[in-house]
Amino acid sequence: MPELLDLIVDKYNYWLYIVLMMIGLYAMIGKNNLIKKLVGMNIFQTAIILFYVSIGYKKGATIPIIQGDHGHGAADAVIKAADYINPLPHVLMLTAIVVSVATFGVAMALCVKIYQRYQTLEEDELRMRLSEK
Amino acid sequence: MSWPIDLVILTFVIFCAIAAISVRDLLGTAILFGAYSFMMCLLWAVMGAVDVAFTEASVGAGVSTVFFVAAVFRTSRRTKD
Amino acid sequence: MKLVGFIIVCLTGGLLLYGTGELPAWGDPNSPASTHLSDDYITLALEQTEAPNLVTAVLADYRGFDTMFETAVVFCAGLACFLLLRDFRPKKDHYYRHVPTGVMLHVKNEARTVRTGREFEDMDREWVPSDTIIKTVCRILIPFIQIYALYVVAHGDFSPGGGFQGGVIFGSSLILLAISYNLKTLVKRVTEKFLGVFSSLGVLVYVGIGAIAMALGGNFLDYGKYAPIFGEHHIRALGMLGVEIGVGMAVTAVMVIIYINIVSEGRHDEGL
Amino acid sequence: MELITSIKPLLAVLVTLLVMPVLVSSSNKPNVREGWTFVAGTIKFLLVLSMLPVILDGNQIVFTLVKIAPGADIAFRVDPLGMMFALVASALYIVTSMYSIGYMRGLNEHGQTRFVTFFALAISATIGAAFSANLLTLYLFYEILSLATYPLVTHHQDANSRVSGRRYLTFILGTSIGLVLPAMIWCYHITGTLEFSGAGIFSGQLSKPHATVLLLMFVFGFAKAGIMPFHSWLPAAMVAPTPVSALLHAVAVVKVGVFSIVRVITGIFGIEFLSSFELGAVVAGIASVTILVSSAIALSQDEFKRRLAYSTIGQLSYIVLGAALLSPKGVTGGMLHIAMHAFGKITLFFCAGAIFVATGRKYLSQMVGIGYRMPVTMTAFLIGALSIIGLPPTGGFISKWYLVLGTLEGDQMVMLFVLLTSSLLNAAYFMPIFYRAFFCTPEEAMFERKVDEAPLMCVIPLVITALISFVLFFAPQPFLNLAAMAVKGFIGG
Amino acid sequence: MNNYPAIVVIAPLLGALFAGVAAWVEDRATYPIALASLGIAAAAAVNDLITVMISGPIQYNMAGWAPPMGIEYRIDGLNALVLVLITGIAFLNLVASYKNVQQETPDRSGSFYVMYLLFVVGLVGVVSTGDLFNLYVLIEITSLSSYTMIALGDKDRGAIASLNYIFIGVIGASFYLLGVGYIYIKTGSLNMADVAAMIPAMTESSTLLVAFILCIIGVWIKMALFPLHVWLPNAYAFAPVGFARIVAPLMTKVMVYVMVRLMVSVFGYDYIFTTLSLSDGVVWMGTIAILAGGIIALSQKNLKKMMTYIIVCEIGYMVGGAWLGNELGMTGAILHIVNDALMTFALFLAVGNMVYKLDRVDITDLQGLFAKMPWTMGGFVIAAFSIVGVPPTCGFFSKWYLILGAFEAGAYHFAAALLVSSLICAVLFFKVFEVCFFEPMSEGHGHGDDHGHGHDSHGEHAAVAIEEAPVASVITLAVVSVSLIVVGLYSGTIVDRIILPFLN
Repeated sequence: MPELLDLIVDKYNYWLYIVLMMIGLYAMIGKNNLIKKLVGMNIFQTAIILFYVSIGYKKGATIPIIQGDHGHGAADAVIKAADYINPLPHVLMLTAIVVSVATFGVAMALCVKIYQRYQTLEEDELRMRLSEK
Repeated sequence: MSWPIDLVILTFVIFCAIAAISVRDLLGTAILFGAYSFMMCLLWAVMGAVDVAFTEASVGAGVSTVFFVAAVFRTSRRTKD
Repeated sequence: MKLVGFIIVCLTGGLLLYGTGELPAWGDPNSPASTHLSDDYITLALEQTEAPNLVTAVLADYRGFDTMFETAVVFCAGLACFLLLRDFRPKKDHYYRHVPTGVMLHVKNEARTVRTGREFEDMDREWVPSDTIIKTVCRILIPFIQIYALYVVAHGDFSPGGGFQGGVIFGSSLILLAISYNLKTLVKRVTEKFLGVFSSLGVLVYVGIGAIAMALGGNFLDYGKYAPIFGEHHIRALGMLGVEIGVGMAVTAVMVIIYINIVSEGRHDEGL
Repeated sequence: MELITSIKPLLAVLVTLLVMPVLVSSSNKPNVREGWTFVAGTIKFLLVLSMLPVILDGNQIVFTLVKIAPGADIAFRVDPLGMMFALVASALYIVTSMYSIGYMRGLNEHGQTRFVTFFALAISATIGAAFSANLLTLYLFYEILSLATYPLVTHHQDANSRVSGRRYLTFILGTSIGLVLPAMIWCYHITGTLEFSGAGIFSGQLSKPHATVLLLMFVFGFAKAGIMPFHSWLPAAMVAPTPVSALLHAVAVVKVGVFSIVRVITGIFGIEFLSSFELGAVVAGIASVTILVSSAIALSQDEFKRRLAYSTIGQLSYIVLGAALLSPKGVTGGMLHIAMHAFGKITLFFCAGAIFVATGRKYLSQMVGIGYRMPVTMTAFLIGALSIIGLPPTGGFISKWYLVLGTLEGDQMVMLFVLLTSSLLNAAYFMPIFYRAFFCTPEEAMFERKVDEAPLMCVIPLVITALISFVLFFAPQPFLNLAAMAVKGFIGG
Repeated sequence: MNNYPAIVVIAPLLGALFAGVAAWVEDRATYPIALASLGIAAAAAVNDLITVMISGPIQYNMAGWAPPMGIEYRIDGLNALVLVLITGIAFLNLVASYKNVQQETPDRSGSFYVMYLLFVVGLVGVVSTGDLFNLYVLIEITSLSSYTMIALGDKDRGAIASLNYIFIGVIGASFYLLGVGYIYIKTGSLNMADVAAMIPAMTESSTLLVAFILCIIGVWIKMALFPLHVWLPNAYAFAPVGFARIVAPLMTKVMVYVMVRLMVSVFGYDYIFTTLSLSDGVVWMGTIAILAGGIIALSQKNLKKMMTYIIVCEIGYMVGGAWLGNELGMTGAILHIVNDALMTFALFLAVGNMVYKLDRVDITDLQGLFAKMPWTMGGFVIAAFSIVGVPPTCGFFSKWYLILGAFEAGAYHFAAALLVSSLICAVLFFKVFEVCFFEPMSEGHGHGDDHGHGHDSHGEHAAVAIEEAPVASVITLAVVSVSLIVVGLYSGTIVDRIILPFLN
């Protein structure tokens, strides 16, 4: 039992990211409104970002900006790797956020375009309209 | 960082996520989604990912919400689910 | 559909839970992710790139190639919104308001354009009385926001921030202008052509810096090869600043393009 | 035996292929177009002919175009069997080209350019198949031939030809993709080569049940050979204009089918291998059923070309039967029959076409007394028919003689019985035509007039082919030598 | 310093940006810029291929940082081949589609070319890169540009098809990203070679298994493996012609490339086939995809839709072949990437030409097309034969290797599916040919006895005016059709000189 508890406590961030991702995925598949689906998509993507950021976290370390009065290039003090959080996942996630906002923008534009044409964003109504023709 | 803060924010995040996809007013969704993003950004800041948090604050909570509101303004606010 | 969705979600969740069981504990300093590459970056980056913000160092130098494409994605999104929504058909109706009397003019089919100025003002189909407080506050605020955005761009090497964040903030300031006044005000000040060219130019700055490095005899994006021109001192940080500026330009322009196109359905006349 | 590398086989294949663009571009000038066809056909024939001495000297010509995989290149190899087939096909191409001018212009057909172009393509593929050095190359040309003949079969573009074209493709493509291709890949999988060789490519890797299945896949898969039950495309394909039926469905296409089967029996399995498993009897059995059934069906056909088609189905199986006898004389007879049947049957088709051009008649019951009006045509018909039945003084006799010898050599009395019965049947379905043409009083006024033959361009070719059939009785040596050499390669070598 | 690997990617990107400026300043300049940049890229790609063939794989470090710290481009036989393919097809298509673009997006053709170039940049980048995350970013560029382009197509359905594509595409890409995350958490690296070196030590890990499954499923979604194909038919059928012609041949094939790359260069044969022994299941999936794609294609009434289902069917070939777990199957799959790209390109070129003249391409609209557009139909026929697998077109030879591989692996069901799909494709195309060839049905002859001498009605056949598509399109189609045969004849060389050295 304590092992299970350990397992849960050790990795609760990972569990929660899975929950978030499931919420997002469900919204993408199960929701009827296109904009709701988009929100689901965003939640899905942020969940992944949360996962990556969680990977990068290191107990007992600080943000990945080298401290000290370095001014310009005066890194006299030895930099210890254990002191700083892993910067790589952050970099990756910056890119991922940008990608997700770009996708979001395009998807929004598409929603507007679809609404212009069909006056609705409900998927079932759209399907009905399409089969009418 | 202390884990209680982390946990509280996480709870908020999940709450906002569920609320955002279940509210029947899309403008409400937009705002809840902004709140979700902001909570997320806090969470990341707590975890030491300051750059990511900064970006999420400006993008997720900021510009995305504006796009969202703009899109809702041009389409419809009501939804069936 | 909901049931199918639910099953898929459960399957995915189950798969991920299964994979998570064996992950190193959260925040474990000895996990492979925190030791293999990360240590190299942390210990070497400052020395090699002279940028104390490790994220920026990795972002704009070690993995600068990724970031270039990230910028290209943003550019692509802007172009996408333009391509999808832009509606070049001439605007049918124009609305003006005679300021002294409050009489509204509805000009159809562009028979004549009315000079706007002190007497007449542009308006949307429905007139929303302008809110002096909002206008004033925004007018004061916007320059500060923009200065801050520039700071974020320029100071990306040392503190959180960088081209992307700065660009978004700068773009937001312009969007704020459109929201607090109206869309026409923004479109008049920042023309579509300017935005289009500016977004391309932003990415071009980035790619150009890389390509010129190639011409100078290095690999693509190898900022070190600029040393003969700008001097050895902080040459990599300087290169990073250059590309950050490019990113900032592109992102600013694209954010505004996306906003304008979505909010006016591509007609560029009236918005929020 | 020496292997001589020479580009001639490739040139022989390419020459009609290269002329295709010229044909298309001269579509408005029929005479120029026809001229080019002749030039190409003649060059092709001369190229084939120029290789004949080399082959008769006991050598072979090889040429590798490209390498695909080890043991399965696209390569040419001219051996006696291929030489014989190529000689027949390229010679008859010239004759048929002449005939088709008379026929197509006589009927004022549409799409003549398309017709000659695809004809050229088809003959290229035929020569390619004849010169193939391995199964892959053979398959390649086999498929090209199937597809190139489709527009020819459906030339009329009406509902009837659409149905026939569909059946044609279903059978030909269906069997080649569904049976030959997997069989071929199976072979390659087992042996790692597809090269034809006298001793076969299997050396003990194949058990008898597997060998039987594989052999049947090939025999039925090459549906162009018209082995029952995959024969019904051939009568259907008779909707095509007669030159197509004459060259392709009496010579090129169907012969490629039997040629492929002979190749597989002799070059892939090897005669010895098949004898050791006694698999010849299986094929021979199938072939004899086809011979008898098709001859019987032919009796009841009233449409001239359909009767010829069923006759063709039966005659093709002679060749397969000959090869399946697995005895030197039998194989020789089978090979000779490729040539002999070609000249005889093409004459008959030419006659059918000539009658159609001259009178518009397709049904035998409408041709009572036609001999008075078209004596030359009907005389040629007689020679052709005799050749098919296998009576002297025609070439058909020679090949049938060898087939009979083959059955005796192998002590296969059942097959002998089949051959003799079917010869009787052949006579039964051809002789009444001749009889009614000359010895019955015409029922219709149009036959009572004086002699009125089809256009000269139709008549000359059929006279030529009939003469060749006749001459071959007296001078079968070239083909006989080739066949003997081929058999030596398969059995003696 | 050999900069060609970078130039392949940078040239179209720079072209896109200059064209992006030009689209606002001088619209007419965009087309030449696009053409020139793709020409340079193609030349660089050819140069890469030659270098690789002569002196082995090229390694190129972006920004001069050695991997795994920096991003590495590693060009080997497979990349180089696919790069030549992509740049070549993109260039040819641009030549062919000028008129189509003018017809379909007259007021924003400049931006169309920019987007087109970005799409190519993405594809080329995906193929060149040796970094797992870089791959993701580039997949997103391709995806984003294809979302946009597809929405520009059909006025009624384009946008909806595109939005559906976005949802499914994002799920696919995100799965891949998650998979990379799991790899990263286990290995701490993103460089393919670096990861590949570490994987043999951790084959028992459940995390690695999940990473593998996520990556592969993500890629499968992107490549539209049945039953994950639902987005593809609509998306490709409603895309504008100028874009459908490039997205249909290349997008799915590049994703197949990614799959092969992940299998060969990251996870490795041993892990996939020995530790996990997944071969059987996936080959069955490939079999089902082939059959399902073929059968659904048979039931389609619209030519474009039909072609899209053929793509679904062809994906089954490659997935099945790659997962047979032997060298022959993998050779066949890689060869089929090349061949299928070429033949799909030829098909869509032909269909695009038809759309240019006919606007709608339901099968019933194609009557008498052999007479009206002989050259287009000629190309179409060769492409169709290639899909059916008639020698000497290239489709036959990849099928040859695939079936041999299936025999070797004992996957007879897969071999049977390949043959059946050939037959289905034959039926499918001859259904189309019949309409084009026979209708409108000529009357008055061939119906029996009354076949007299009066053949005047034949005169009308000659009178059908030839209405061909633009010359550039027709010439491109001719070039591609000939290349189908040439590539077919030289497939032995391709296998010997490029694919086998890569696999060993």
